[in-house]
Amino acid sequence: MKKLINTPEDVVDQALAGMIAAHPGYIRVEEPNIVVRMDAPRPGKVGVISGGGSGHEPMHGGFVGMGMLDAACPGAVFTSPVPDQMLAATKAVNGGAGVLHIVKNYTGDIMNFEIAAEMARDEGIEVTAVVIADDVAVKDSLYTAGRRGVGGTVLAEKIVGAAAEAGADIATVTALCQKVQDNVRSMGMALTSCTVPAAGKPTFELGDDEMEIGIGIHGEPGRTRMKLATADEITEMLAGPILDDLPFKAGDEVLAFVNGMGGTPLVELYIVFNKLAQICEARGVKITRSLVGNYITSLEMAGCSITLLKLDEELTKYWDAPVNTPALRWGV
Amino acid sequence: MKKLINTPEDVVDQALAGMIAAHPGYIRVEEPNIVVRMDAPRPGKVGVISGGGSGHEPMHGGFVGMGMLDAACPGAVFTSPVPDQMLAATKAVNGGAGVLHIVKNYTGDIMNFEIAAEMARDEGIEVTAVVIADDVAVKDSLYTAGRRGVGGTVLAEKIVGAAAEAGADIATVTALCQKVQDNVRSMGMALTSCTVPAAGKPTFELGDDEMEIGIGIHGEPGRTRMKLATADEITEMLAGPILDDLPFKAGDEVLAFVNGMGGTPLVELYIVFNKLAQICEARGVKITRSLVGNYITSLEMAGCSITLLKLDEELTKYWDAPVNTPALRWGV
Amino acid sequence: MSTASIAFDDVVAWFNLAAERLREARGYLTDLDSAIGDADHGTNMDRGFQAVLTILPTVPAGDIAALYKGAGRKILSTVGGASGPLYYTFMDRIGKTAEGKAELSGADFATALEAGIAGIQERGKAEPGDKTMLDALIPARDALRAGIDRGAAPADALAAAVEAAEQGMLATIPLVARKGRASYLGERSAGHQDPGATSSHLLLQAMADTFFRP
Amino acid sequence: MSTASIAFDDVVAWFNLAAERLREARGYLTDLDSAIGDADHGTNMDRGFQAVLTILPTVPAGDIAALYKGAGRKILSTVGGASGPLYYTFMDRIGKTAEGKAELSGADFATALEAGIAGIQERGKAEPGDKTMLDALIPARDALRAGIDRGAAPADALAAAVEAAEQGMLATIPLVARKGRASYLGERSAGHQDPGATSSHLLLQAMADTFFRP
Ligand SMILES: Nc1ncnc2c1ncn2[C@@H]1O[C@H](COP(=O)(O)OP(=O)(O)O)[C@@H](O)[C@H]1O
Ligand SMILES: Nc1ncnc2c1ncn2[C@@H]1O[C@H](COP(=O)(O)OP(=O)(O)O)[C@@H](O)[C@H]1O
Ligand SMILES: [Mg+2]
Ligand SMILES: [Mg+2]
Ligand SMILES: [Mg+2]
Ligand SMILES: [Mg+2]
Repeated sequence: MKKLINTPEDVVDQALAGMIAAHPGYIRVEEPNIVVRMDAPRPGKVGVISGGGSGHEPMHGGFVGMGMLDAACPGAVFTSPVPDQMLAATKAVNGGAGVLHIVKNYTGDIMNFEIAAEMARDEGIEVTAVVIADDVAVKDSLYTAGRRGVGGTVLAEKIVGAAAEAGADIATVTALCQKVQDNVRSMGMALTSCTVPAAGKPTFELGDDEMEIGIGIHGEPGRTRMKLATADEITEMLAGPILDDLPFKAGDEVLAFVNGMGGTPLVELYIVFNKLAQICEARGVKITRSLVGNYITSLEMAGCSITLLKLDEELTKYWDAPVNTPALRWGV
Repeated sequence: MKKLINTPEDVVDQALAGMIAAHPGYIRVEEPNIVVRMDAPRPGKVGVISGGGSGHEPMHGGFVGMGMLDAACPGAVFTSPVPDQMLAATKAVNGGAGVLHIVKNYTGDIMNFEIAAEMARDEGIEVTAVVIADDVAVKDSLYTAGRRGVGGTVLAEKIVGAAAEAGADIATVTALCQKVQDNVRSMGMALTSCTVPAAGKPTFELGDDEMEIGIGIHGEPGRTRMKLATADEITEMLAGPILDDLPFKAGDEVLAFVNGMGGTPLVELYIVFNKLAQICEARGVKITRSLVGNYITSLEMAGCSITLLKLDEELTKYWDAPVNTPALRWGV
Repeated sequence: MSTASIAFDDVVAWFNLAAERLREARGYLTDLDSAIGDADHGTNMDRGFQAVLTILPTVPAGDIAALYKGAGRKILSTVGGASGPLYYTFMDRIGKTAEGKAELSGADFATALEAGIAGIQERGKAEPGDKTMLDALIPARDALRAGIDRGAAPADALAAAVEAAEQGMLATIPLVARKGRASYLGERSAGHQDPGATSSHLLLQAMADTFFRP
Repeated sequence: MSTASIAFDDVVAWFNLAAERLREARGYLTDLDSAIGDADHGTNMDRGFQAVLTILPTVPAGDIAALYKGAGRKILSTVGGASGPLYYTFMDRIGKTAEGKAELSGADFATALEAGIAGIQERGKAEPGDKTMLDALIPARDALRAGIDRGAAPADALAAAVEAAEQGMLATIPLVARKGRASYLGERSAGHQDPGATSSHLLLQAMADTFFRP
């Protein structure tokens, strides 16, 4: 295992300490390991929090700040955080207008957030939750855990954070988050596995000429393993199911998000974006906003994911609104 | 070789096409493969251009835009661009106030830029050049090629771009660039090699328990190969020589830049930043600005570099000034 | 220690033994989770049970209910993931059935286990056959209840329960997961043993090694 | 073709052969550059000489100077890196010495090579022993001049030059680089053959195989 770490046990703590040291104006860390916006709680503003296992940086801690999250709860690497964190975060950002939990659809995240929400409600805080489940690689069904929450989470946090910043009430903010979820679809692939620090070896082994299609963000193997293909072919394999699923139709305006899994350089992500733009154009789907880079990662995994969000005026407006976080910043 | 590419030959062209597709408002591509700021040339504004081999994305193309570069010349992967590109870029951004070439200190870059500058002068354009050579891993000497230009280049482009945007004249902009060069020092290391697409195999082989200290950004082997160490030890090995070289002294204010080489996730860079902050604090060096992320990369190499820039009021002001490029954006 | 009932010290001994065994099995559980999950189940369980060890001395001697509930709360706040809330609920429900009791008879224990498992089902909404910890726990629960109802010695009933858990654990191998992270793999989840069923079997085995001993 | 002088068609033949050999040697040159550089020398040279092939038909037949200068200009605008400007300068200077000449005698050729190499030195400011292409070129230049001055047949003088280039190329192996990218390695650059010296040797070998042949 080759990593810039000290010991597996202190990865999360030291990375958090480094984050705070690098962005002293934006965020503070509170017990039990939560990242809180410097000026939280803001009276009258709906609080927006999220959380999940670590190893997906900059998500979620890097999205704490003006116009996005009020707090983030980082768990151990790939392990959903514990209710104590979500409860503390909920209390830390509660400005009296309620708190929205943005939850990625994993059994662990769901259960821990549920327990935290119950605890917070017991303390008199109004809590709503929206579950992001945008990964089309996973077949959806009443009888399974359902789709994973992946790239759509980043877009939801940005858009919902902007609405909360603008003063929208908890019902509006919650409905908006659900609207993002209803209009966003993603799919990912891996060229290499990642290595969980505490495990010390790659989660899965891939041949030199193999790749995994339909992976999540926790190094879990994908739906299918196949021979390595070209960037264009891979982009087709990801974009096709995404476009068909919603479905995205000719005339739709979309935000196109090409995300790196952590070990893939930007130059490759742009090659994917190039093909994605061609595919969208061929279908008459118009890319009006875009995001390219490492935003929701899986440690040092090489690979990418594609996320498309169908935009309307409201979503576009909140996407464009100012944001000032360690990882996303514009308009200020 | 596992990469999200189509063929090695079209990596640069397709990545550029993807970049343009993703950031249509910022940049345009002109023959022969140069990235130009959308609104260039701006009459009366000093033009600032840079360039170098591809494979270091987002540098330089991702730094084209308001408050930073007016144009970038991407060469083949790890190969400095050709004078035709620099000449075309110089002409494309010439607003009549002269053009500064920011050149990284590599034999190829130097010679190609020199030839281009001669050609541009022949066409009546005032051209100055500043050579960035900030890599303390390389012993400096009159009889060698001297130090490489690495992380300091990013900071120079931002700061100098802000001055040019603010209307500084060519002499001022050039002197400011030299001032950055005089006050910036860097050093890098690698946990893995990178693979040049056209070469098809790793540039060097590293054992599972080995690392290279003092690498550049072209997959060139470093000064020493040693057993893998902890993030803290590695940070010491990089920060020590940097701090001693300028030297940075107690009371100095610095911009601390922890850069990923392309294959290292953000979570690890923050662990390095954490230690760097401790080292600086122990020496009385005050980090007043910071940058953490993948900004000057070496394809998918795992590893990092550290850059420290001694700040004064002028440098701080231009660092903080608005910038609006695909890769760096704030204040607007 | 008694062959007829479980005392406070037996439960303390169980937590100690379980923590020890989980530490040993840490790599194995994580390997199982690598194949069909995210390579953290061993780390999660180890972290949680090590944390439980720290609270054992703080529980008022004799209060079995407080012991289970306190351990559950500690698991909840240190494990995370899917297994954290599930094993928390398991412990918490067991604790509730033990309230007011200084010792647990064989029948009490069967009832406690039933309550704990019902809690897991309520929390996680999984069914038998979904390839989860329930596939080890439910057969164990049924074997224990059958033994106790038949009038078997509690130790024998528990031994049969462990045996049933082991069968259930092994029976997860061919299953296609419908719940938890392994469900994302679809058909590819078949052929691998469920990590949670494995840790559940380990916990039951540790019970057999500490409860109802002469 | 003539054993006494180099004609326009010989130079065309040389560019063709050099391009062919560089394509074959592409992987080898890049491997050498991997060891002490950035793994692109083979790709760079191949790209440049393939581009040169495209302009050969456009040069007015008989104009050797235009041929060398045009090829140099093409190399400049397609190779990049350190080798691009250096080989450009080499070709451009050779072209300049050839101006007004329909053929190059052995002595003309020696002069041309001297001018080309002087150009490389001016451009790159390297000295012999710095572990660069000069370490192959300079011994070759000296051997050629000595042969011509001694009255040897041009083909023999050129063969001796190629031999000297080969020795010079091999002699770069133990050297510690002081110029170019390999210099960053310091002592670690010793033990590896310089890629530029290798491509220079290849170009000279291709000359011997096309110039002054019966
Ligand atoms: N809904 C559920 N009901 C019961 N057990 C479950 C459920 N979901 C997951 N599990 C169990 O949890 C185990 C995984 O635990 P762990 O790896 O610690 O959490 P995570 O899946 O969040 O990484 C699985 O092997 C399975 O036995
Ligand atoms: N200053 C110099 N003078 C002469 N030759 C040089 C000089 N610098 C580098 N070279 C030659 O260039 C070769 C490398 O060429 P190439 O790999 O194409 O360019 P780069 O080093 O820019 O990647 C070296 O092997 C060396 O022979
Ligand atoms: Mg997990
Ligand atoms: Mg090069
Ligand atoms: Mg797991
Ligand atoms: Mg090279």
